[in-house]
Amino acid sequence: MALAESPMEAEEEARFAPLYKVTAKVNGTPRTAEVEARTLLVHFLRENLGLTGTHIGCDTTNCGACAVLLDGKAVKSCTILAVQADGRDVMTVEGLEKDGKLHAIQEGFHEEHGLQCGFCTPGMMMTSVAFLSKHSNPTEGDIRHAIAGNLCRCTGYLNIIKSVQYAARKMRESKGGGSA
Amino acid sequence: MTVHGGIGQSMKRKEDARFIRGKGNYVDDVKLPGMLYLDIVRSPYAHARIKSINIDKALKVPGVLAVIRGKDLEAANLSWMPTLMSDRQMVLPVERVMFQGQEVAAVVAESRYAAADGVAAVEVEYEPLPVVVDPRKALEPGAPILRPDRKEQTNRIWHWEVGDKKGTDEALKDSDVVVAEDLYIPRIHVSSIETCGCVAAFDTMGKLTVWMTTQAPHVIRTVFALVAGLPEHKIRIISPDIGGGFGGKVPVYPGYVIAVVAALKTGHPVKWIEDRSENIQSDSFARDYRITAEVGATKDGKLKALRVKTIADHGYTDAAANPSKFPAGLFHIVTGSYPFEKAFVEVDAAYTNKPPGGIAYRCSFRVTEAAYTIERMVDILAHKLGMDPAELRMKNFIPPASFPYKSALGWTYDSGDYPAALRKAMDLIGYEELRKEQQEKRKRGEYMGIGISSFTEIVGAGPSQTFDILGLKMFDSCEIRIHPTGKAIARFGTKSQGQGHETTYAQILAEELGLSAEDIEIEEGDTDTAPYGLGTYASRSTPTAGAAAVMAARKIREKAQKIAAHLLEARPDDVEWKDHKFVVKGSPGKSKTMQDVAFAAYTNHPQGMEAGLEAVDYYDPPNLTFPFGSYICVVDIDKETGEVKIRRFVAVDDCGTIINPMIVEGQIHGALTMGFAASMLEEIEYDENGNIQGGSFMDYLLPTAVETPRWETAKTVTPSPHHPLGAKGVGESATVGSPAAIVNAVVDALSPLGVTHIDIPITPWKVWKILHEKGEA
Amino acid sequence: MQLEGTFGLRSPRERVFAFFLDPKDLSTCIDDEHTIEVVDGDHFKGTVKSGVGFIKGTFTWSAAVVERVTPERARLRVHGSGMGSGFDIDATIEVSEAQGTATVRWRADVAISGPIASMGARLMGGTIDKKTSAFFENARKRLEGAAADLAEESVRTL
Amino acid sequence: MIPPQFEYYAPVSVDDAIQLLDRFGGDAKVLAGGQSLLPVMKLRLAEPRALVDINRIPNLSYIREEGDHLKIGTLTRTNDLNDSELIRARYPIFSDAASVIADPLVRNMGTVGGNVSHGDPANDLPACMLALGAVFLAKGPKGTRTIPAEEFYVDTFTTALEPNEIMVEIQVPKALMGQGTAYVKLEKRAGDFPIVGVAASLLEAKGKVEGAGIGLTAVGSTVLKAREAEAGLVGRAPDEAAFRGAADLARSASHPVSDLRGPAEYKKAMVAVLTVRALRRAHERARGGA
Repeated sequence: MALAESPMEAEEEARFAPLYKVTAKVNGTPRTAEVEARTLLVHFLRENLGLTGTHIGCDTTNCGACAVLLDGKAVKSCTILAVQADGRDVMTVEGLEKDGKLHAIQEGFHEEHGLQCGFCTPGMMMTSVAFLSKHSNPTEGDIRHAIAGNLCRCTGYLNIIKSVQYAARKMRESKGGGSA
Repeated sequence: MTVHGGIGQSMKRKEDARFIRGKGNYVDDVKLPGMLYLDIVRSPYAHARIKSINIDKALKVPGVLAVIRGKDLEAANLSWMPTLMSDRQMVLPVERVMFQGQEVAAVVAESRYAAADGVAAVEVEYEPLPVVVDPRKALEPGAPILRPDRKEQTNRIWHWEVGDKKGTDEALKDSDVVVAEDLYIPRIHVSSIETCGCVAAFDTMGKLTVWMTTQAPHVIRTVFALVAGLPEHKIRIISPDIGGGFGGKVPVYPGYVIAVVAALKTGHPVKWIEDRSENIQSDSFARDYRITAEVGATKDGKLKALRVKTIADHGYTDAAANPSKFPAGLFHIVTGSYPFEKAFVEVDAAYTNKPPGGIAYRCSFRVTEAAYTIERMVDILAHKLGMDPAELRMKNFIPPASFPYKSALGWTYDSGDYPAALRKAMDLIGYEELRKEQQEKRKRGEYMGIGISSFTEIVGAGPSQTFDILGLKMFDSCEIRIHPTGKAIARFGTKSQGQGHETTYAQILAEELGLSAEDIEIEEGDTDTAPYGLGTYASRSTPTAGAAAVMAARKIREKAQKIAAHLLEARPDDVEWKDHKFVVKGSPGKSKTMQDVAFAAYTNHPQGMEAGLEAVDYYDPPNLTFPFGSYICVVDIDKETGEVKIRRFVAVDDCGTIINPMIVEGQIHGALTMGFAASMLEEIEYDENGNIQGGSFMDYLLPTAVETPRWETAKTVTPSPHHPLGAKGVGESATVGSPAAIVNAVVDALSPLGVTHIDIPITPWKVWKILHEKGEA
Repeated sequence: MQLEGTFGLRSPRERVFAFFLDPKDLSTCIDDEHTIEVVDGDHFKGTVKSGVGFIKGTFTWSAAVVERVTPERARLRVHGSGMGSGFDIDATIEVSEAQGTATVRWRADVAISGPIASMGARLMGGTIDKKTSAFFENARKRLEGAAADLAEESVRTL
Repeated sequence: MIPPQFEYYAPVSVDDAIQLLDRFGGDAKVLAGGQSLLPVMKLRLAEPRALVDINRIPNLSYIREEGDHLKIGTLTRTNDLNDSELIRARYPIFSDAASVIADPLVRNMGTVGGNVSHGDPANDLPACMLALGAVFLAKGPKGTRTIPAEEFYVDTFTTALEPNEIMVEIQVPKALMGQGTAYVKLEKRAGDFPIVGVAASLLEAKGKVEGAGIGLTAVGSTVLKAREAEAGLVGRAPDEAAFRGAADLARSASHPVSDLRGPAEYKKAMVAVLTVRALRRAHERARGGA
């Protein structure tokens, strides 16, 4: 969907075209699909692109199982239309591992037992990644507030917090000291 | 020699590898060629007669292929199905809807979106009928009969009692002190982050495969076979990765059955995935017990008798997930950690216009209700007697020396050391100092409370003499195959939903077989490959399937010993299993590993012996296991707003032998958080018209990381004498034990105002109201 | 939800009573966009577009006069559905007369079922109260406009 | 949950957007952050014929002081308020509020304009706007007009904004020396709708209150301005007695209903408690404290 030209500049009859071509850079690769205007970003990712790591846990933008990064910011992909992502950068859990090397957050969740059923985990990790990009040395309280939009029913959060702390440490080390 | 990943090691989880990469395979990730989508029309009314269902408009929605109604199922005798508790429930209604959110019709379409549009286009005409939401009113004479289809024209589903009624009455009469309290444990919902759903597909040979969010795939297959009249080899249930269960994925929901019918009717695979609001509004609830409890004691605080009367609200049908012989589950563990001489429990179950159920919420069959009741009552008694609640408990605990202990209500507790766990919790939290601080604060008009809960659980169902579900004995199973290279696969009748079975079972087998846990693949959830088992719920996996793993491994060792002897050119009797390998007695240098034996089992086994190295075990536990613990909670109350802040929470758990301490701690954290959730936040209420209040995550509030306390955990280890490893199971202990600790702390804080009880969830306004009425806020 | 109110006006009782059973008159009291169709003397039906702000939908409804004691008392039952939800109103109107003043006592038992009641609970309560009260306030004004007189009025929610 | 079908437009100028809204009469909705709108559509409680997505319109996201005002562009994300040094230093009431709106992910999408113009009495920013005496810049086919916050909130989900108007900017009187502001929210759980929220602004000079603003969240069919409480403070010393007096008046001004977030009686009492707390904090800030 070329947004600028679709509704306003297009011909009258095109305004009611049911399908929109959406092209987004997903995990670094441009991906295109034709979707309805109402198609949710999470369905675009899961059904059109087959990226099923992003989950759906509620309908009301509460649980965060669907969290992805949109232009680097953590958002809930069940409360965003796919057409809104046209021309933008989307990163999902599938984009965390690079060249066979786990992201520090993935390592952290494994090392600190930050997951049990694994269903909230992708969203939880994506939120954490965005958070850590801005806070290299967060306190426990900072982390608790940062993941307040991601619900986990299994872990009681404590090990998730430790996982994020692990990743923060690891990321600071790899940056050679880092900053607070 | 220790093996990698043996028992007691905090081995990192094997299953993490796929989950952290987003490569888990949950039901909604299953995609088949030609797959269609099913969505369900639900009733806005809690009780109504269906006058008509008009599907004309729905069938005109682009992409909609079919609409299924109750009358379509009636023809195939499928409009009703049995519940696990010998009641029956509608798949799709023909005449009446019985609760808000009930399935009314189903739309099959080419996409999720078209199916949703189809649902919106189905027109149903209803005639509202009188709604009964309060089970107490349902049991009153003259109440509308909700289930005229039953022979018994009453809303009383059953009455159940256990114990010595007369003796208890007398003992209460003879008690110096009797305390009584009404406790309501409200309706709550497990709300696993993954909702329920399935994909149903028939192959060209007529075999049905269903990928399903189920904690008990074999039981489901049997139920399907009985309901649909299909032979079991024509049904394959696959429980893929499950995004949390907590009991909510034990029942058979109508959506599963309708999806199968839709697949049959359309000839295409059909996917059905619930929305969150559907999940909360129509899937099984937990709790909803109205309890009146009385405890009698001597004036110096010796417990004598316990009498408990309960009304259980089951909604419109009894679809509880309980062992058949125990309609109120294991609620009669209600004597808890104390040697009552006399006890009596009675439960009346009622129909109401609410969703059916009565499942666990991360607890073994009504054990939370029991633990909460006794631990609240003991505290109420302590306050009445002016005794420290810790002292009262210490004075009364079942003495460690008296295990196995037979309780007044008939259970035989396997092992326990209750004083040790409480003492440890008191030391960790600094109990005596906290009491001093509380004294000081009280002088300043500040409200701080300390609450204890010393609970006893009952899990691991169960001995097949008394435990069955639909007649299926509650054993569980393990089947092991060791490959020639010494790697192995083991399959189980249970199904992990996050508990980490792929790791802990591998650890048990690593220990028993001397293989690296990394080399043992664990598989569950596929009825075509896994041995029959009853599934994972009620903390039964370790007590039953974990034991089956040990027994199957030992069967393998028996055969392996003969092969090892053959390899070592020794008599089998001269070979022993020592330090995870076979050693010739007295010649430690002469040994063979399990890998050596495995290779020989396929290449060089003794003449006359069958090839291969495999075993299967169906383990029927001799008794249940009785994990226990002592929790202490410290709260501070904001006098102006009534907000309760949990300052500290120490949990000392004893689940017997621990297989993986990291996983056990994780289970305790999670279960504590669900206990906290039920104590402080969660409740499903209904208005007078039967409208659910809190039917989505906007209103049904799961705790976030912000308010969840920073749990402090510790352990004591009292092995179970009858489990081959001494393990007891731990997944649910903390959900069972923690609510009483929290409520006891809040009531303790407010006790100077004469408060004896506050029902959960403890909202700020309940606390404020008390403070306000006493002129404190 | 039970709502009730009383108001008085200087108007013949018969006229006031007739007003509440005349679909054309009733129609003028409904603020929301609606249609009304007479099935027979005691049955009406139609549609109404209603809601709170942008949270709104079209409901189909039918009404039946289930009790009629001219000119004292009438009872209407209204059943409607829309937005996947339903509403049921059981309304009683009693008209009494003393010294040339007609007094209208109304009671309405309003039951909402379905998603708008379960999901919208946070916002619905006040709306039902407001809409019901507005209806009777409109009725009062209409009647008053005709009679150009007014006594007192009170509305309360039980 | 799947939203119903709608027509979708992503204009690149405010004028185009207005033209579209005009064309659809009341049947189109502006899509800004969508964090309140889309869930309601997914529940099929709202079925607008068209959505006019204004996210592609440039230059609608900014926070700056200009002339006598703090100006906030309508598309400014609520999290931008948290990240803004200017807001933290001079308008801490917005930091207070923005840090308790839903959760961080929602705040990355949700916009200030959306929060302010949605008309939900439980939204947090409107009370702040009332307390501060903000005005809203609305643009429609007939041009731009300003609407004072106190005239903006008509009823639940109903504002003074015409269906063919877009709120383009929020203008807040520039923070003054001696002014302190705060927002306090009581919630059942982090990120939930408030039980009660209170926004307060105090302008103090020579030990007296020269100006006061109090806005109340979630205690009426709209957000409420506690006018009598404000008036009662002016001319008095900013002390506990004055705050408690104002709190009583604020309580009287509130009309909460009983619901899942507490009985009306409790909410009314909390209006008073939170008013005192908000005033205390505003007072500390007026004196230069954090």
